[in-house]
Amino acid sequence: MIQVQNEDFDIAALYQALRLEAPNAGGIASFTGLVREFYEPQDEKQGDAVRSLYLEHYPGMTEKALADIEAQARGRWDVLACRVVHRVGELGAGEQIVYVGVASTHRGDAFAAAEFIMDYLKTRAPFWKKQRCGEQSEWIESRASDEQARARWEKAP
Amino acid sequence: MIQVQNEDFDIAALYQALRLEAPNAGGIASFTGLVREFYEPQDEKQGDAVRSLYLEHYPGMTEKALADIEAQARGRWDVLACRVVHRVGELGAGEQIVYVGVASTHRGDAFAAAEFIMDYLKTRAPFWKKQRCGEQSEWIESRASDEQARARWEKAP
Amino acid sequence: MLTLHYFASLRETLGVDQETVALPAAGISVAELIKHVVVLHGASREVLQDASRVLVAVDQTIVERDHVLQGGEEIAFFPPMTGG
Amino acid sequence: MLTLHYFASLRETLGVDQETVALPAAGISVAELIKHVVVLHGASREVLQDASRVLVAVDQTIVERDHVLQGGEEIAFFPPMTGG
Repeated sequence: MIQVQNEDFDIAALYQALRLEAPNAGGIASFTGLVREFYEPQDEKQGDAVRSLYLEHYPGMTEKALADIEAQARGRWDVLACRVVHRVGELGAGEQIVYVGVASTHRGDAFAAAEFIMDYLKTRAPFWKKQRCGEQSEWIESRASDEQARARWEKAP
Repeated sequence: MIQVQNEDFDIAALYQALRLEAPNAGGIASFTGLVREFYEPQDEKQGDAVRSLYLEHYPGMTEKALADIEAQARGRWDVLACRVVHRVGELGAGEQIVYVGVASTHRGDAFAAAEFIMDYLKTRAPFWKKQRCGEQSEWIESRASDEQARARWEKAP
Repeated sequence: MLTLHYFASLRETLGVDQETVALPAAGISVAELIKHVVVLHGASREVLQDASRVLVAVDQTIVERDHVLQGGEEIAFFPPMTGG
Repeated sequence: MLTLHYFASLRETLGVDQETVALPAAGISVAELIKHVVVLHGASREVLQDASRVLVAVDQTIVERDHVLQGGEEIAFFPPMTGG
């Protein structure tokens, strides 16, 4: 199940929904992405202003891309239940951005499917982050390491 | 931080503790192990009795082994904060057994450290499960797949 | 007609989020469409030709520059994604 | 003296969770201790010799059968772990 929303989300409610939907799960792996409180070293010139993020997306395509990523994960691993929530709009420092939770019979499948979904979501779902630092704001550049993280799943069995 | 206890645990409280301890985390990966509601195919002969588990451990060594596993994970990956909770004693079907949560700057590190801790915990921390099915009860046999899951970390960079 | 959408930094650079163009001819490729759009809407659109920095989606699916258009599609241009 | 602890299926099979034995000699190995325990406490303890099914911890750290004992250690015998 996929949700794209501005509102914050409750990981406990998402987790309980996975338990209810998959009563025979052996485990649930999850990941939550957060807006960092402090800057990367290269941002230090911008002083100690609290960072916030603006998240833009492509309505319609976003849901399609996420559904496709979830379907790929279900095709590769034993996925009993799955939840993906991604926020858009203005997010403050320390806020939650994204949740991925996967319930599976086996923990290896739960971990792999959750990490696969995150790695594809980062590079294949149409979200873009703009970082605000005090008066300045700039679009965040995509990172080669994210594309590498995604590409390694093409080789894996 | 490591806890071994009979009482159930609250994943939302554990997650919030990780967020507080690591305000600059980019993400938190977690895994919860659950007592399955239904039987494996090979158990079907035992009918539809609800399964429960009895978890025995080796007090003292358990905490030492888990602390050592956490220290290994901290040595290999960027771990900003970590929580491990493992329950012992009688657990009913569907109940939570174990929680591992890792906050990191990078999601790849959070996933790897959490899965590493689970794979070592399964094979190197002194816990033993006894399965009760109605009148019968038997000690669960260790699985070669768990040892294989652990051994692959010896090769990884 | 084709609807063109622009997102994120590309939207801001070009100062437009959406526009419509007549399909010059059925069966043209995305690359040919881009050349057409550059002529039609000005040199600012040349940025669209940089395949390493501009992704193209047709009807909400990412395509290569040789993807063939029939008319009526929703075309979107955007930088590499940075969500999650 | 050595304190011997038995856990899980091993505890149930042997019907004992803890016992003490005098160290036969300083510098003996875990394997030699096991032989001594089998003589002292009966043939039921022979199961301890199966290194593929019985792990040994000395002072709460897993060791190999050739680990050397000095006396005063806490020794534990148990099957492969199945937690998590």
